[in-house]
Amino acid sequence: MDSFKDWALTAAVFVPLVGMALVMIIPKAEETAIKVTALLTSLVTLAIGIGILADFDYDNTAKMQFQVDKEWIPLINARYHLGIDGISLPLLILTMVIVPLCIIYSWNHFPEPHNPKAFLALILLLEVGMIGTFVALDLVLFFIFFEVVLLPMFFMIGVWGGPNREYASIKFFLFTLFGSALMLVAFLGIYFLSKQQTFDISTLSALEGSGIARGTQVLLFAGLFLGFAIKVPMFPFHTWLPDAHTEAPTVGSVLLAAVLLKLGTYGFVRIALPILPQGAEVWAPWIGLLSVIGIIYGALCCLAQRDMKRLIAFSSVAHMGFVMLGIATLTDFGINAAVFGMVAHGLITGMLFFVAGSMQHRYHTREMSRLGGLLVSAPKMGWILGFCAMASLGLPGLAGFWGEFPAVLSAFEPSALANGIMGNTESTLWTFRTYMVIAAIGTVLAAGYLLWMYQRVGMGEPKPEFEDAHIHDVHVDEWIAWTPLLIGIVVFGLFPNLIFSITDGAASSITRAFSG
Amino acid sequence: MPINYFLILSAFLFCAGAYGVLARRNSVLVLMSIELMLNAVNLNLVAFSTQVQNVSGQVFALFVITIAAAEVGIGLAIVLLIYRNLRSPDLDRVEQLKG
Amino acid sequence: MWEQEVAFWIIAVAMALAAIGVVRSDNVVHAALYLVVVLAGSAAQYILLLAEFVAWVQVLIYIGAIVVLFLFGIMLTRAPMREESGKLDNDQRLASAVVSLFLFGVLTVFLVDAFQGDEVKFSDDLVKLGSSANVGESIFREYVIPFEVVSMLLLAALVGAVALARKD
Amino acid sequence: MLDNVWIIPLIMAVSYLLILFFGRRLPKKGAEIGIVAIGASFILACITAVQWIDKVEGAVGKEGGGHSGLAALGHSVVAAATGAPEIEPVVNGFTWWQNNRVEFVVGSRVDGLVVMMLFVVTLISLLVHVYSTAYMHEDRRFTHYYAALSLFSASMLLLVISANLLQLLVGWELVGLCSFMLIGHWWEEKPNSDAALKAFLTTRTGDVGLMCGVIIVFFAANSFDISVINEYALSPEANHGLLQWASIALMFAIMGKSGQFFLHTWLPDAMAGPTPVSALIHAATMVVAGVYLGLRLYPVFWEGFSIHAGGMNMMAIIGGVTILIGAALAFVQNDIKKVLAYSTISQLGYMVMALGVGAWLGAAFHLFTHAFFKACLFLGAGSISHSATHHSFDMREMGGLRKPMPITFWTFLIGTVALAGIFPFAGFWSKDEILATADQGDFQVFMIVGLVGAAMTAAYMTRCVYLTFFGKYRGHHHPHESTPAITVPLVVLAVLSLVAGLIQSAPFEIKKFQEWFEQVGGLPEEMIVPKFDYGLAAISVSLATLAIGFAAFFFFRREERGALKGLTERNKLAHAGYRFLEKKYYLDDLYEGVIVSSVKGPIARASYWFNMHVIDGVVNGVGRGAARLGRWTYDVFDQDLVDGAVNDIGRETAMAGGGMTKLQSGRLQRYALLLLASVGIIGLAVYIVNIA
Repeated sequence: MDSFKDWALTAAVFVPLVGMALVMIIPKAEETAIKVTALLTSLVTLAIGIGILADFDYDNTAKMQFQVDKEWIPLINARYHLGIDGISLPLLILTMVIVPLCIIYSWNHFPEPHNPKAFLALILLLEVGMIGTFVALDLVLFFIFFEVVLLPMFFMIGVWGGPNREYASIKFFLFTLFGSALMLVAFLGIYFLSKQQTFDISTLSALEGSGIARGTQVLLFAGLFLGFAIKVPMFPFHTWLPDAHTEAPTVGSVLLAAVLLKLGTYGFVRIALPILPQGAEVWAPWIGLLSVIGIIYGALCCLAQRDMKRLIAFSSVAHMGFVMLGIATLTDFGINAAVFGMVAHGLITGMLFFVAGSMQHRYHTREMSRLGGLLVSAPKMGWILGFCAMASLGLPGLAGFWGEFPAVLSAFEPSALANGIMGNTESTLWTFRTYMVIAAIGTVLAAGYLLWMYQRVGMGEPKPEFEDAHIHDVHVDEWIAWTPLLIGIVVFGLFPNLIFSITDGAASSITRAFSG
Repeated sequence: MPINYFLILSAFLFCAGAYGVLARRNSVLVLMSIELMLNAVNLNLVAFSTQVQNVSGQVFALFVITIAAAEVGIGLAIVLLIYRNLRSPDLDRVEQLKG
Repeated sequence: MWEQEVAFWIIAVAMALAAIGVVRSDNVVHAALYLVVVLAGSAAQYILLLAEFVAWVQVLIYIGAIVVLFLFGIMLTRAPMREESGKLDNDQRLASAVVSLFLFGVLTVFLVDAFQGDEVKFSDDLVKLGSSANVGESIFREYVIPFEVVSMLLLAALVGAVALARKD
Repeated sequence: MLDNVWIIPLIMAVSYLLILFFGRRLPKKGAEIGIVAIGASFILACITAVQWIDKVEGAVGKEGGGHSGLAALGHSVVAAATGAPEIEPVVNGFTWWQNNRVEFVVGSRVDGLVVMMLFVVTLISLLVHVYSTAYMHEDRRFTHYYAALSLFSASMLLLVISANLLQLLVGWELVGLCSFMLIGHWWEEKPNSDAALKAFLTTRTGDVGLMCGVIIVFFAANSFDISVINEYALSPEANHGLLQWASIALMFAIMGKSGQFFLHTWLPDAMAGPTPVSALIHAATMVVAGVYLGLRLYPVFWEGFSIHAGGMNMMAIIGGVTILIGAALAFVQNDIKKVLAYSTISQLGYMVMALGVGAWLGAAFHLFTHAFFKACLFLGAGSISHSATHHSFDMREMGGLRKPMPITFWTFLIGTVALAGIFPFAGFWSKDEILATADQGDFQVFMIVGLVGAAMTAAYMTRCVYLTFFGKYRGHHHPHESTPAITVPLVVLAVLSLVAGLIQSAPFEIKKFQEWFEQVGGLPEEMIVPKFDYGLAAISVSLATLAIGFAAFFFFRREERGALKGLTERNKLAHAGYRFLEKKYYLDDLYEGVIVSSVKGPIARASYWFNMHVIDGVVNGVGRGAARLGRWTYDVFDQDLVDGAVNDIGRETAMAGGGMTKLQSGRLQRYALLLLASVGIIGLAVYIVNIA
């Protein structure tokens, strides 16, 4: 515990936990104290994050940094092993930024049934889980953090959600739990079958799956796949997502979209690909297939929506399809694109959910046919919505493009080993090129549904029922919560290298096994 | 003659029977579907018996036929009972297993 | 050999269609009659496979006894003879169809994979093999204990059926 | 300046931000920032052009008599590529981002084509900025309008100067965005936002092609850099198959952006935007981005479509079809902007066809001249609607505006004549360049298409001019001449339409356009530079004149006939006699039926019907179909099958809100279903594992 590097990650994980404990101690009546404590906690966490950002060695992004490696449960050889590299760093910082923004956003309007104490405690617990997942380097530890996330989200949807919240929360819970169960089985399989009986991700990655027969890898990968794909969510495991998003309170949707979905894709990149490379090779074309189906399918479902939040939720399915397509190519290029896509999607979709939530707060409906003329009644918010829609449809110069275009690009030339059971490099190539074209068509559909939404919500004259209603333009706390995200969208769009330079080294180390 | 002819035919009968078991509401029809499946098994047994030139398969086919008869007897008795109790032969309404 | 093949295919197609009839028919009695076709087809296949004795047993017991039993069952449960389309099926019809087709696919893949190239060779010895003498000898020598057990089972079933169906 | 050309788009980008954030507080609501910025850009563009021309002329001088000697040989000079010294484009860049193997550079490139485009874009943008101060006066969102104009100029200039395809793609998408914003400028009315949506989505459909094309080219040539790609395409080791795919994909992009046949339907709808925008974006600059792409990556198309082989290729065919379709459709429009829009489509077809027949220079030159006269026409139409018809563009409400609006009339007339390709106006020279190349390069079919198109153009423009400026005024307002902010740009453009063609006029021994602007570094060497063909020029001019005459005859006669017709009707009511007049009427009917029908009658109508119902129907239908497919997917597939399966299993669970134990439905058949399904899945998994 002498230098910052040694305690930074531990602190990042447990400061929110301490904050949560404090929030629990403060009496329920002291609302301001509770809010301030929660905000301070998240800001302290963010400060640690900035420290990490400053202290990170950008020349060695492939190396695990800030490592902590302590004995934890010797019986099963599980260790308390934390560390970050170029892939975890952007996601870690994203999490640390989003949480305080969510707290600020909810400052003045907590969803019914109010109770800020419980709400903020849950958000902080959620932060523990999210940060922990991104820094854990031990499968058991990873699993625990992965599951920690589940519970606060379940309560957040189930208690503060919309009218259909119980159904949505239980669906979310069961779905994810089902995936986690299979994931745990796969973890155990990896533990027992690998050369060294260990849960350590770094060690296992270095082994590159040697010692585990190809067929077994395929089965184990399937287990991991289910666990992560449900979280992503990939078609056809996505059905929990629209319900969860629609019913969740605004902040819940934002956290769900911005961070929780990334846990799945992060799992693929951090665990599934490096530890089970042969399994990944077999499954890659199928993952690619599901991704492009997801892209088109999500877009088509968007076109059918009447509910704004549900539309954005389905657009997540489509966008995460691009991310997964990048991962499925098993190239460093694709993985770079995927990580960028994750961050961009986190910023953009998070922002879209913020706006949708604010609109719901003002209009008390999310029915797009009843909305309209936002540009007239609240021009600033209308512009922000338009901006986010443009970012989301992948307009160059904004962040969304750099997640989308490189992913499509990478599909032109996937790793030669990503050949599934076809075993034929040529056919793999053409399979992925077909995916490329389909994904490119998906961008048109994306433009279609987003602009269509914008036309119905933003343009035109306000509907008669809201003509007299006083629609307040963007509040101060909304400005505070949104500005960082908006700036992020522009900055990352103009300077994609900010993220690419960090992820690049780490991505190539992950795809080392596939480059031969 | 490829033995697969018989085996695939039998597989088809089996799956048709399986469909019937899964999708039929009327219990008599479910029993019929079970007969279909048993019959598929018999076809397999006889086909293999001929292929390996061993009579055991045919003997077992006879046993299966016998047991099928017994099963139908009991089965129909149960159906009768269900009918008497519920005034309907529909299996949908039998859900006493629900925990 | 082509005669056998032709015969096989004719019978097989008839059986398959009748099997579909059993599980899709909207009329309970028709379903029972379709079942007769399937069973008779099986008997014919047994004859093709030179299992003469089994074939006749099939005709006698299955078609003669079991189907009659079914018809009694239908009568006794006073099931309506005809139902409007789909009434006889439950709500998981689509899922069932998917699962059955899937299962059929899987089975076919397995069978093709496992028995590709295995032939049934017909010879005069086979005719003797399936004769009643040979089968009877096998039952009462080698399989005499199972035979007895099955007899007991049949008896028990009989008693059980009576016990169940008694009206008190 | 050649090295620092990136400053030009940067000025406009800064201007955008300034207008957006501070425009509202300024006395002129932001217009002044925009005009100053675009003015500065224009000056810088001129400086760039001068420096570039200096450089070219200097190189020519150094080579000694190289060029002039050849020029002395007459008009049979082969391309500048062989004779004149090769002047390397000035390329600058810095790494934008990198990804293990590849670096993505952002940078600028200056060569002849870029200089030409810079000049055109900044000039027209400047004029439109000025024009808009009057035209958009008192508009609801005046400031936003100027901000969007600035953003558009910035992105268009970014597109023009980009040295690599990725940057071009960025600019390409951004101009699309601006087009969306400006078409939907009056988004309160649904038709406008519909048109904006349609434009964005249709061009974006084409962008799929651009995206795929850029990716294919990238993997073929291993670079995004335009010079590298062009060099690769012309080198012997080029992969013809890949280039072919790339060309087809990129052609799709061109079709989307430049309104080529079957993706053209967005362009007429785009007229919902303010008229200066139509002039700037949908006539002079953005829509030619597709043609610019063709010019930029010409070697790729050259190889991909095997243009050197002559005969037919996709590019020429699409261009040719577009010429005829656009021209035919222009006949039946009553909205003056729609006439001009279809005319734009037709002229863009010319440029694309020119590319397809190997007339690189012709395409570039036509792009150059077309920008002036089409902008002139659009702004003229805007002037009419602004000052005469109270924001209506219906030609049925115009007529007789010759007297009250002399400047508008004369400039419009000059634009029309230039468009019709009458000697010595700008359109004549560029059109002739294309036709001559098509003729001499084994593309005679397309030469004929071009001639027919020219005649049709002349005819429908005559109709347009007649309906607008001649006859009696049919509106209900008080037409008067527009303010100088509107007329000055018109005059400037009219002058340019008059003289711009002369910088490449073979009979006068002037070949400056070729000399200055064909220097783009690496065009195919086999490209033909046509000789000036007096015969062809004569044919095309006389055809155009004939068409004008015919149309004028028809329309002026109709006026007379209208009187007669009225008389006939009156007399029919009164006497039921006057057979002679009636007979004359039938003759007229016959005349109209036989001669005009070929262009104006059923054919034009049928093609219009085809356009509106079939092509546009397909385009709209695709949109609606996608929505319907979406609904179906969502309702039937997602909610019923996927979610239904999930819900079926979990329904009792979720609804009862209990624990996992309730998963037991108690129904045997449900258990059996799950059992069998699992058996199948496990069996399959085992099988796959065994063979894997």
